Amino acid sequence: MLSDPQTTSKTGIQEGTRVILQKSEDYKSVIVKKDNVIRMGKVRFNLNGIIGKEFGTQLLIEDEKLVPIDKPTQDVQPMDVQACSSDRSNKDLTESDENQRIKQDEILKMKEAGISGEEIVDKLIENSQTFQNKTEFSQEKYIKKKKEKHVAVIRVLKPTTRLVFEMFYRNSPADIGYMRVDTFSQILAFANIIRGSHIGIIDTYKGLLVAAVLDQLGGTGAVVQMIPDNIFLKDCLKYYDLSEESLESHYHYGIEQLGTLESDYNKDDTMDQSNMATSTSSMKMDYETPCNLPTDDNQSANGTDTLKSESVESTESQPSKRKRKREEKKIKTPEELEADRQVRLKNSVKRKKAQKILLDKNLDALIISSKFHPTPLLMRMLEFINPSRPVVVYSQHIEPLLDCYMKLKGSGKGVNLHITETWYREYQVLPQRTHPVVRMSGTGGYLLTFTTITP
Amino acid sequence: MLSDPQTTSKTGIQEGTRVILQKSEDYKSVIVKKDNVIRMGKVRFNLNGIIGKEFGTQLLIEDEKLVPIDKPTQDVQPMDVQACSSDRSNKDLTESDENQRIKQDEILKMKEAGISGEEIVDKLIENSQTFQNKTEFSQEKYIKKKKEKHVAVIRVLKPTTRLVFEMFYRNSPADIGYMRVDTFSQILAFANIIRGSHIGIIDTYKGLLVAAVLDQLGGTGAVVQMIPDNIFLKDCLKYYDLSEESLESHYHYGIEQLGTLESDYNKDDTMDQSNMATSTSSMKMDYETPCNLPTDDNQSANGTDTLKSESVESTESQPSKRKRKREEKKIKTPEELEADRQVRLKNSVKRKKAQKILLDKNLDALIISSKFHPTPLLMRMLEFINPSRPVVVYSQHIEPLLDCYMKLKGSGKGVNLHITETWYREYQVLPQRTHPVVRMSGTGGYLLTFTTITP
Amino acid sequence: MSFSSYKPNIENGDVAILYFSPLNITQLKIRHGQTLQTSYGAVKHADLIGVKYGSKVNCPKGFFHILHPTSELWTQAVPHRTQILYSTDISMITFQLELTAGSVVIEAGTGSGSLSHALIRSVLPTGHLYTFEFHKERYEKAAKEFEDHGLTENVTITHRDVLNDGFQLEHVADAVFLDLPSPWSCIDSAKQALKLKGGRICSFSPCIEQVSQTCATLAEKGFQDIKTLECLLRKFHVKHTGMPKACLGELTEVEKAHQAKVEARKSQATSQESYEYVTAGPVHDMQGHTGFLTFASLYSH
Amino acid sequence: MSFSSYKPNIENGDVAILYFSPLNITQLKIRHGQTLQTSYGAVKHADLIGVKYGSKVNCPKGFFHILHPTSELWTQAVPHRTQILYSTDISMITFQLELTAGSVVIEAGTGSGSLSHALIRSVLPTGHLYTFEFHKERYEKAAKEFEDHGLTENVTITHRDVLNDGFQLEHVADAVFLDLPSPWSCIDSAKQALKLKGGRICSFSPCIEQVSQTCATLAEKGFQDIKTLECLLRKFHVKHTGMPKACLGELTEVEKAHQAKVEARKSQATSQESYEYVTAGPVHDMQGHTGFLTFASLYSH
Repeated sequence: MLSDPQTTSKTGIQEGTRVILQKSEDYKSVIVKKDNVIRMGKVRFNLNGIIGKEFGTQLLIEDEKLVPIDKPTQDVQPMDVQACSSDRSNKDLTESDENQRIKQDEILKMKEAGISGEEIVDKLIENSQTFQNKTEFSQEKYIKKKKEKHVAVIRVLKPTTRLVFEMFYRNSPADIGYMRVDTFSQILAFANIIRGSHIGIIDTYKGLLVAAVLDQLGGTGAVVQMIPDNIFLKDCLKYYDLSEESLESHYHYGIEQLGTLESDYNKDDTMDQSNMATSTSSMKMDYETPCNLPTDDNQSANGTDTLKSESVESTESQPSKRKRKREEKKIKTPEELEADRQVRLKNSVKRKKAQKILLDKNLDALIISSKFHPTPLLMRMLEFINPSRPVVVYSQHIEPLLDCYMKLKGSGKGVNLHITETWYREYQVLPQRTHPVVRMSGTGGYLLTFTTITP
Repeated sequence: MLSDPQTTSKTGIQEGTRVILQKSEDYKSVIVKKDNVIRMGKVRFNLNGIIGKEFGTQLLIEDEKLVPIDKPTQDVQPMDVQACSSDRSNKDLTESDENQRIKQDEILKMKEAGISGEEIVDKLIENSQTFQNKTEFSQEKYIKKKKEKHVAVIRVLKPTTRLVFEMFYRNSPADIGYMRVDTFSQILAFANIIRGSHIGIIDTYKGLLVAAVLDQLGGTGAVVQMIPDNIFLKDCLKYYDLSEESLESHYHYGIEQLGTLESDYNKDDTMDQSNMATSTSSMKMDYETPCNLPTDDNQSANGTDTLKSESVESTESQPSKRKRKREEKKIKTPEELEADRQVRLKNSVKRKKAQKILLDKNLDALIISSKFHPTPLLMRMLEFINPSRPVVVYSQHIEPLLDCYMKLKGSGKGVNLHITETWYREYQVLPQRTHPVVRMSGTGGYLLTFTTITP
Repeated sequence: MSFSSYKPNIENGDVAILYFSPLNITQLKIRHGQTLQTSYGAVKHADLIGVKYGSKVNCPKGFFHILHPTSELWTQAVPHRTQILYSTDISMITFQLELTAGSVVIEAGTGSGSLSHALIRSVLPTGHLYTFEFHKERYEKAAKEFEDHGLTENVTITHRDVLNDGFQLEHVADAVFLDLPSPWSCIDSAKQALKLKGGRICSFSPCIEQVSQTCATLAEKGFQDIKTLECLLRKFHVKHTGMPKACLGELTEVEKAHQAKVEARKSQATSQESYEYVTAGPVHDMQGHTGFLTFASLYSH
Repeated sequence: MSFSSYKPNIENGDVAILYFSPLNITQLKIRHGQTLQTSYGAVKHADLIGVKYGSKVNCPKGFFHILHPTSELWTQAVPHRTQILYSTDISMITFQLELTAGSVVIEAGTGSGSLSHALIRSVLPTGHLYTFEFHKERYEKAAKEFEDHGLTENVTITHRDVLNDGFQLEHVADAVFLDLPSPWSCIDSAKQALKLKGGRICSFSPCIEQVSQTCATLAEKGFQDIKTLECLLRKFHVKHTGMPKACLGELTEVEKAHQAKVEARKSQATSQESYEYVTAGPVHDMQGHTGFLTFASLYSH
């Protein structure tokens, strides 16, 4: 995934590296920075212990610090407390918290006294009045539960599409249109993302699909992100460690500007630039309410992205970020104005390339996943795609896809039309306690898929 | 289920008894009759061997006869041939039927020579060139497959709602609106069928729900079958062994006659009778195409029911059925005319009772499952039900229920409204080969359920 | 007797269902002189007596509907003493066990009595439920409930550990239901309890290993037609909703004056047209597993 | 090279997909001089050369569409030599294995090569697939296919029984996929094949007992984040349909003349009004189980 080798070299993870912290089934994306204090669930800790470590390292949270673990332990897996019938066989247990002699304030005191989580769990077991009468399974469950609460272990992971998706899905599923991992992976597979191809995407759900496709393309080809109603979302890009080439292969174009596509393309650059600046500045940057994702990047705190740099990642990791931000409010220096001009120029070149792909009707795939009615978007965008190419439309509800399907069927512009949903289920696999997970997602959304044909 | 004890007495099953024959997962409903030849799948046999046996008896089909089995064997369970990965490990097997030295015509000759199915299977194993190289599981599968083909065992079962439903679902699911067993059982449970209560049912799917509810009521209370557009379906009744009391508690009334309910009820009987006769004779008896159910009852061959006897069962089991049928075409004798008059009289009394229940708005549950648009039927029928009673509407598609839901919600006539579907899955549970069954039903239909309230 | 037959009006001593919302359904034993505290304020039981079932009851700060109890509503309102069986599984169990008027059925364990009520309903008026619970407190509470609900004639509840001590019933039952941690150790006793002409059995187990062992034991003990299945309820949330229509920029296919174009863009960009539809979207958070249901037949033995 | 990059027109030697209907999709190796026999009549390969992918091709008695191959279309058109993996599982596998440009991935066994094509696509242009097949005939056919599809640079297929002889690869792979009858016996070898910085593993097993043993072995060998899941495809059948409206008899609330009433009934009884709707009804017959997918991570070892 990562193309820069220094972060995986012998020296390990350095300051400025984007990592994902995993604590049980909780994920958080952060940029490693000395003395930066992070909160995950109920625990707080600084990131100093990560510096110099390899990806995949497990660390223990003790006294707000990350310390190495003596022996690697199996990650605490969340275990189903209710499902096993054996639980019901705890004949004479009455359901109550009164069975524990150590009270909550005593636990707090122990923690303050620096007693380790492992020791606290041991003490809790000793002082449980019911532990000895529990079945073997219940004992194990009890220990797991207590460990999850008191023994905080995190793992430092390299950001991948899988982990970023997992993080979004767990923390703010509404922000990604309740799209589930099975649906997401189906979209990516069906779109047939071959290196070097041009993928058209309409994505108003945090740009998660944009980021994933850019990652898949590995800096080749192009993602042409089509912007509906000036809503330009690419939130997700910053959670990746995408290479400069990948970020360079990200293009965007306003859907409402499709009408003037040819004239815009043929216009001279100076005109175009000023024009661009206008249309860019009028863009609403984030359509949805600020995303409540667990990140400690200050820049994401206001929930909006800025267009001025395509490479959010590198900007963010500057230690002078806060300072720069403060300066933005002041009048720009000549150097800053020159930098702005450079950015506009680069954008203009990229804009021409996007226009060319569209003018040539040279998209190789089309993915639509947005809060807008998909039928008009789909029918409009079909003008810009090659024949014999895959198209995927995602919708949280089936009804809009039905509308799409009927319109498309009538138009004769595609074959192999399917409306599908996938059914996704996770299992707890443990000796004598194997069963489907007790809570599941009732829906992961619906897909309309088809292949374009020659007109 | 059966209220008449003679069929389960020491003398066992007698001629005229309705039974269900089970052969693996194939079901067939027949009336036991000497020398009657039945076909199930590829085998034919007469029923003589059943007479005198107890319900639950297993019999072997040999030479078109049913013969007792020496030792009771575990029923041949259909086993999944494809699913187990072990199957793929048959390294050097090429898929072909050439591995069997005994050819099809030789098997036929053996059968003609009276060699038993068990012996044929043994010979097939001996002469398989690949059997010895197969994995243990594959060997077991091979034997099961061959046994299913050559060793035909049937079981004689007492008709129950479960078995009748299973038979319909396996053989003609379209006839019962693709309703699946989980959906069916949900309807029966939700309708809260307490003995003595009045259950209103609209059922154009073979009357399967009517039969099941009559069975549950056990001869108490009433089923008021509401007839839409003169489509009176009660096909399923004949597959049951319902008692006379149960059949007597079956009432019906035309929905389009609801407008004249009060005047019809207050009219004198003579008028009503002639009226009845007219309306009865104009009824379309079976709306759907003839049901392809495996039954050897000649009466069902034409796919229609007759109204003239409420007790189809007893009529059918007359040995003189064919003869009687021929006679029907002739001019009726005075005795027959008198019998007709008696039937009409009885129907008139029953009709009054149904009218009374409706006039008193005294239904205790309402079940709608038909090919008609449910919204108008539901809103109309709500006038005739008590408050605080369950209502269930079945539909193969969700859209009609959505329409119902919106209309109902607007009317404020119910609480606890839910649209649901159930997800049903069967498992193959075998040592080292446990997994969900490979084929499943994608849909069992949708339900709208709610509780009525006082206006 | 309101569980076994319908009555029009609420009487003193009745158990009624209070329906506040789909997720807030409770039960109430009506006792003259007592007062019910709800989040909408207090209601005197006396004011409920004589009221028609299905009526809307006004509280000081809101209202609820008072409903006639049914097994299904009871399941939604029952005080949970253990993890309970819900209506989806319950309906499958009563159906597959082929219960009907007069059937005799055995249940172990009673738990919160959620299934017990449905079993009793299915065998009324002449049938009987023998139910066993080894947890003392649950046993007592369930016994009290059967009494409150006027069901004592049709149910016998016993405080016993059937895994060790069996049912101690000989050839009386048409059906047996097991919800036990090791159902296989009870199958001999279940077989003895089933009528000589045979009957049906059901075992509920959350884990697949239990199912395997149960199926193996059932086959070994001569049970036939062994079938394991699972059913899950998927609820739909019905709503009228809409999606905005994005501006497509289709107006200006040919070149136009620059000024006019900018104007057009601005007005289009704020287009508020919308596509409206009624949807039945599946509810996101659903119960993904309750347990596996294994059914089997025993033929005359 | 049509599997690894798009081309506009059909050339001699290409493998193309022929789309007749959703249930009738086949593949064709274009060879100048040959003739294709379809149920709609014969078509000369020569007539297809130069045609644009996505075109409608007329046959004597009908038509089909000739499509550019993709992994998904290939899965629908692939000649089955074994039970194959379908796109729903495949997309989950490639996603969860975190394959990207340049990844090295191992697959055992190759089977019909349905998954292999998707794995190769995910690691192009610089990555590599090592795939193992112990069945001689299948091995040969798959090797031929990779050649036909111009994929040989990115795939190495080996005829070997990896359960006994292992992968014989040392710390080269980013991901390993196992579809074997006893995957647990291969996990040591898989661990050895995974890069020292770690990687992802997936095991596909149809039966839960295999899954249990695999999960236990994975945990024992130090794999983390072990997750077992299942995903199924549910297709919808879209159609415009209708339900007749039954006559409700609401016209005559008050008494009317007898004759008029009978007339009214007759005319109502034949009312043909209908409620029309577009529905996406789930398809009845669906694949209920393919296999369980178990994923796990190995961290630097």
